[in-house]
Amino acid sequence: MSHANNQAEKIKAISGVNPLKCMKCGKCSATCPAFNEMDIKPHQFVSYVQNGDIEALANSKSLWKCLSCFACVERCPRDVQPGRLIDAARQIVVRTKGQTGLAPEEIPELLDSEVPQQLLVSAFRRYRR
Amino acid sequence: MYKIAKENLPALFQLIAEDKELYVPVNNGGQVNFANWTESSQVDLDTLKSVKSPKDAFFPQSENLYTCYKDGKKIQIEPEELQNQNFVVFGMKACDVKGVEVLDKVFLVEPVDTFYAARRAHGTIVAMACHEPEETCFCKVFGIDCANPVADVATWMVEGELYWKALTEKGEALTAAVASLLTDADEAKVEEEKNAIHAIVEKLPYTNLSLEGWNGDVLSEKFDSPVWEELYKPCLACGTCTFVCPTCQCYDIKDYDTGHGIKRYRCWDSCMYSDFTMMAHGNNRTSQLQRFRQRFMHKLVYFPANNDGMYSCVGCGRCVEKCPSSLNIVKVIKAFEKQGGDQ
Amino acid sequence: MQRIGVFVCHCGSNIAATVDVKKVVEMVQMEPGVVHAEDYQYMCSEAGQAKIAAAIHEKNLTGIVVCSCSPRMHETTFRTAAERAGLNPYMVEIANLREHCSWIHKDMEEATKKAVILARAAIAKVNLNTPLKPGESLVTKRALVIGGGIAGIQTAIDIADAGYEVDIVEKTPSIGGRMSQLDKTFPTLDCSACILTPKMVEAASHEKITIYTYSEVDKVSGFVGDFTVDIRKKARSVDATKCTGCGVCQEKCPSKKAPSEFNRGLNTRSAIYTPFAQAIPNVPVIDRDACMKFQTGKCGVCEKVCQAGAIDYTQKDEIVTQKYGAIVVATGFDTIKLDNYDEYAYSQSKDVITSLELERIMNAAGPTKGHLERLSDGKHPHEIVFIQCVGSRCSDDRGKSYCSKICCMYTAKHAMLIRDKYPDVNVTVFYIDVRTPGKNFDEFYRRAVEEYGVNYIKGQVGKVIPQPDGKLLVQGSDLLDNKQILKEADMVVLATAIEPEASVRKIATMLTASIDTNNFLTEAHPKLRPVESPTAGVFLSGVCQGPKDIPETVAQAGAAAVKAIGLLAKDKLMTNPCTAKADELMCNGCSTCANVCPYGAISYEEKEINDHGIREVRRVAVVNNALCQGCGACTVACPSGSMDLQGFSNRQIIAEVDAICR
Amino acid sequence: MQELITRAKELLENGTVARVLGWKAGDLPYNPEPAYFTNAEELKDFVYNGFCGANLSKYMIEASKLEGKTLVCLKPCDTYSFNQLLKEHRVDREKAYIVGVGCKGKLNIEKVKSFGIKGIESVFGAEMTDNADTLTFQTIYGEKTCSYAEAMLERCHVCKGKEHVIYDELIGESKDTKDAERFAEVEKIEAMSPEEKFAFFQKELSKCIRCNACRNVCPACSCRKCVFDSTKFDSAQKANVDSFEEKMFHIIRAFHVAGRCTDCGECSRVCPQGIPLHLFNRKFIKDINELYGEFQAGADAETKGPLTNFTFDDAEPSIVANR
Amino acid sequence: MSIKNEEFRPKIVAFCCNWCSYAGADLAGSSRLAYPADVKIIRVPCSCRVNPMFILRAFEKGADGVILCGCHPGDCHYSTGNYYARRRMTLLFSMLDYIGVENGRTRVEWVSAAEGVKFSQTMNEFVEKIRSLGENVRLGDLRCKN
Repeated sequence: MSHANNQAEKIKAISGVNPLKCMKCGKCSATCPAFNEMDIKPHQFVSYVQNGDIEALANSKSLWKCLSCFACVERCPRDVQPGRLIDAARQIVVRTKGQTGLAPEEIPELLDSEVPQQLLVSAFRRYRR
Repeated sequence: MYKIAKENLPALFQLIAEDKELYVPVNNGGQVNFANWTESSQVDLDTLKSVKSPKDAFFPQSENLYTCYKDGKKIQIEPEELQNQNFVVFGMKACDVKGVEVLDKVFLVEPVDTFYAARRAHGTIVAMACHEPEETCFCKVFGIDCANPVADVATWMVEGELYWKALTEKGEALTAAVASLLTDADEAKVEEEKNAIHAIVEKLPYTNLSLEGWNGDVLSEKFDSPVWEELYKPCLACGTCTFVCPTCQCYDIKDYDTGHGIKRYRCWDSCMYSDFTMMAHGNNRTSQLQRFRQRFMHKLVYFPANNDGMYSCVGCGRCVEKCPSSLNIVKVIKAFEKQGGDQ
Repeated sequence: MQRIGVFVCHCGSNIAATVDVKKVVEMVQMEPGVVHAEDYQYMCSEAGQAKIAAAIHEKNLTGIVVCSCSPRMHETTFRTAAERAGLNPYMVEIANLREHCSWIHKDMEEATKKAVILARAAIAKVNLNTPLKPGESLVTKRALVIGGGIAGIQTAIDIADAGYEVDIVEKTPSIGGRMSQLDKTFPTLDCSACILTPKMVEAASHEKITIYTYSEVDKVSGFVGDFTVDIRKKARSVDATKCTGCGVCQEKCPSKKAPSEFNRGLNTRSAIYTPFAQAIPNVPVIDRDACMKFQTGKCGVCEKVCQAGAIDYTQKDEIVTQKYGAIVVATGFDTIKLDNYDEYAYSQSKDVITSLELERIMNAAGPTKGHLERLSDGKHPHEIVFIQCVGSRCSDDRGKSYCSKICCMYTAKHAMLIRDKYPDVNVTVFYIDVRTPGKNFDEFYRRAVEEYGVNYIKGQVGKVIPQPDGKLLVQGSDLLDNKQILKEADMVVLATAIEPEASVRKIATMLTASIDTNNFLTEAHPKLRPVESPTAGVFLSGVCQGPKDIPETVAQAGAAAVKAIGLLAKDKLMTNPCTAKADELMCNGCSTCANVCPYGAISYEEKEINDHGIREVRRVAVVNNALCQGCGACTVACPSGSMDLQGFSNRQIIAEVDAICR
Repeated sequence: MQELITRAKELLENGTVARVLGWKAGDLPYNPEPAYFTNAEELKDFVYNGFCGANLSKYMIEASKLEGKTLVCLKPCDTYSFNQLLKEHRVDREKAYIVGVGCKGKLNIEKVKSFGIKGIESVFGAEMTDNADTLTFQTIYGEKTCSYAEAMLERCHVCKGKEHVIYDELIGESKDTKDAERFAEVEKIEAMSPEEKFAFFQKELSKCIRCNACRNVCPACSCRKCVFDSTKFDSAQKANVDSFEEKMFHIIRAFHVAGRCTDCGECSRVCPQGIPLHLFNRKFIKDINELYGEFQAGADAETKGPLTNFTFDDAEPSIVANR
Repeated sequence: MSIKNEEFRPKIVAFCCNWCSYAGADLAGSSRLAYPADVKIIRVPCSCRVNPMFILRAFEKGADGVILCGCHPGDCHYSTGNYYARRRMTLLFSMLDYIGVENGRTRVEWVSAAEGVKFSQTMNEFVEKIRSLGENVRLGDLRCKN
């Protein structure tokens, strides 16, 4: 329990989001382009963090389905910004997994000039920190 | 006549301070003023004039007179102790010494000011000749010889050596007390120094200022002169001139509530201030013109009228240097001279 | 020197159990000025008060200190007691030995010591007290109501019925306000016009009410009971005394392209117009920006067709100056701009509308003559989606942080009316919460769901996407089903947040009435004085104070009227004597004090001053005692210390400080 | 200067002004005094040179009470003080004919003397037309020189610029003499430990003789009766009896002029004990600039001063401990 | 709880505005929320009534700490008083810091009429702070010391 609390605190600290501000309007889920791919929906993310159930979040598909388009961040009327919470949860997972990802110098040769910049940025958001 | 090398002065001060309080010109934050000597004091004998005159040594800017406090329902009064320790003021200039003489005329006549008298009795003045008088000096106008200070001890700084000559009994006593540090000297060098100083004094711009027409007889003529109307205008009504002056002697008496008693103290006052001599009915000088006139009439007319012609200005020139509006007693004297000439 | 009596209260054991009251009595007797000291069980009791009165008489007391409970509790009690005994009530000071001492300390010695110090501070203060007398000011028996909506109308009628003159200032050409734009009202569904119009007529025909429409408040000076107000009557270009209201001018006016404000810009009106048929007064105005005569100099049709010769192109703004005793602000609301809510496609599609626009569409006098149709193509809609909380309850800077309060109910009303009139239309409401506190409100909402089959979905809409075929694709979430919903709609109605009418800022500044961060006027107290502004003599009616529905608005309008009547009923006002006072001899006339005065109580006079024999004319500060509330901001702003506060003077406070630090 | 005198004569003759407020040559080469001139004859004593540091704006309080207009010579920095006085209704714009005089930095005779230059008989290089980088002094003790810039008043090193913010006409060229950071000294103190700060001010303030020159010269300290002279706060003092009193006096004085002080530097110029009094005022100016937005008192005569103004989200006082 | 003689007992002056903080102190009292007796409260109509001279005066006469309590910004009974007080105190405290007076001898706290707990807590904290700073020697008049 205390571990879970700890994790939740971390997420709050990383994201700078106070999940208690959520009024449960569901606009995040309403606006999410990846909604149907997600097992835990964006609005549920908020209550998971509120309730400290980080384990479930960490193991969810949603974590990796979020496109980091930040539509929810943009439209959230309460500044709760589920996108940031998801982002923070990812970081926690990535951090605990250790440094198995790409080294920065390996990236340039893997790049395709056709790939839009935005995709790259969101890929970074999702997978490395 | 004795002498002591300049580098031995700290030892001299040390010796004097063993059983006496010692006041010397000290540089504190870039300004030289007389202050209690301690080993860490930055003594400055080269600066001609301290900002404030050394009159504080005898007539401090503020001093407690007595304390009263409540003891149950009774009120107890505890007078402040009078000066009972000997002290030495070292490095006063001829004008400042003369300034003390002016204060004596005020405080030592009946009723004697016991606080002042006690300090005078316990104080020994070691005066120093002015090595390089400045353009603001005009002591000669008041018959003061800055090369020949008249005090308990007179000293001259010549070529790194301080020549020392006791002039009074008190001076002899002090000389005896520090004799171990003094060596005999001849007066030739000092005479040379005096001549050099006199030569400089002759070149000073104010040296030949004339006091003609200033004495007690001209009271109403001066008082009613239209010249004041023009003179006072730039005056800011601050008290700088009075507070740096070696002869200004006015004070106010005030009470301070410490929460567990009342301290009655006196502090310098300035006739330039609007609340000077404020009484229940108000003030008898309501305009700055009147206040401004008061200061100079006092120094040049009222005081000499009551003190056998002794002016209460000694020509130290501090007010000339420090007035924020560049007003001063010299300008006043000159303005009247000019007016007289014009008529 | 004062002759001070000190009265130490035991407050039963409340004080006496922790503070050695006998010791306090003994100690305070040593204090300067104290000629009498005693203790008693309950000083506030009749017997206790009698003791105080007796001591005042016997010892010729000029000041008293009561060491008891908080002055917030019994200061008035003891002041009154002193006054009855012939002592000026402001010669009483309280040392708070209960709340600030005995109740928070346990150690008797320590508490007693502190009690003595608190008593000393009060004694030190009372030594410097001076008798104070409340001032008096006359009350002008006339009220001004700013805003002619239902709030303003109701307040005006209530005040007028009590027998006082009332002026209504309304900036649009007609009274009626927002309510006149509504079609039906919840929860009874009666027709808005049917209940409002009689009120408008009543106000217009009331002998005590004067209505200034197309007018604005230009300047306010003065203070409670004695305001002077400049009202700017904007040039109507129509002589109201001649106009018969026949309407021919409006018919004949060739310029009909100006958007109709009354219909929220959904259609147009003529350049000479009355906003709506039942307008009061039924006198048109010429919109000079839209009028060809004013813009090009060529036209003059209205003048030609007017039988009454009422058209006057040369009319100018006119300033009416009037005195008032009370001012009621009833400036109402508007809907917020939706520029920040691109996701709802309001600016992209004509078929995304606000609820207020829907009101006009539903209204028989509206742009569609009451037919529910899409504004883009005039087609009958089959699927309508309502989105709640658009711009309300937002903590970001796009919208408003508060709940607009009325949306849940009017949306239920709209849904119900549509389902009732057009059973073929499906109505879906996306909501976050449905808030229905109010008499018969929840029942009303439940009827919408249960009887009219309105589909309520808990979840917010993320975006509205206009489709090439003219449909609107609504993407929302259904939180209960945990689904994202995509719904094709023909119309989308946004429950747009309401905000105070923009003009209220200027009015608040003129009145020196405070305003909160959302531009709602602040109450004097949020619970106990909800219809008064902190500025004396200014009252709040309707939505200018906070979101409200019609019944609440009318209730508050009545309450504001009662408060205003209460004020107007007085001939004179007693003013708090603890006001600021400038020492003329020392005043620099620098205006610093006036700059910080929240009440505009300080003005300047050129006055001949005799300063110890020097006579000269000086600019000096003068405090209006009726306006000054005694905060003391000016006293600290004043560098010379010329401005002081009676009852809390510099020397009094310093005496307290000294006594405490002793 | 000649242009100034010619113009003054003209304005006196054609009746535009009733008097001229400027500087009169002193009896030493460096002590001109503020003076009124009412005719061409008197104007022969008019002088305007590097030693005319006095800010004449405060004299306009009294001059505003006189019949007719007063021609007042104001340097660029003096005009700020005039504006501030105007804002506070202490001077009458209608009674002033402001000639904005050029300024190339004003000299501090104390500074000159601190270079060991004494017995001064005459000075070269201080006239406006001299344009000299070096001052040459003929003294009883021989010819001495010093750099003009080094002999300038502290305020000229942080010059506010050549612009006159209010005037009727301009005469003479100005030079921006700024060669130091305005807040450098304040920052230096801010960086000290509390003990060092305390020691610094204790040392400086211990010199104070309560002559009130700083207060009486200050254009912002224009109160008819100062709180330290009145009974309003039981705070009247005439001399520093205890080290607390000079602190009380200087803190409160600085506080009373906070947001009104134009940083004209007169307090430091006139202090007979050379106390850098501007450090108090400038600290407030710096704080005001940092906390409430840049503010220059006297830049105009309308803007609300920072202490008679506020915003809803001003810094809390606790910011002092957390900075 | 008896007082040890050698323990440093600071003198603390608390200025409280009549409408919020004084009432908050009353609430602390009626809720029996203890704070040290070193704190003595002076009632002022509004925090904006507190002149910097009062604060310096308190120090002059021997206070070791001075705290000013007023309504929360936005809640001022006189609508704007505490905004002025906030600026004045910020500048004054900054000046005290600048001349070397220990940080923490002065404080401003906004306490509403409902915040009895906050009042008590604030006073406890403040007294603790002043005790840790010790006697005020930098800003007092020596004549007032016993």
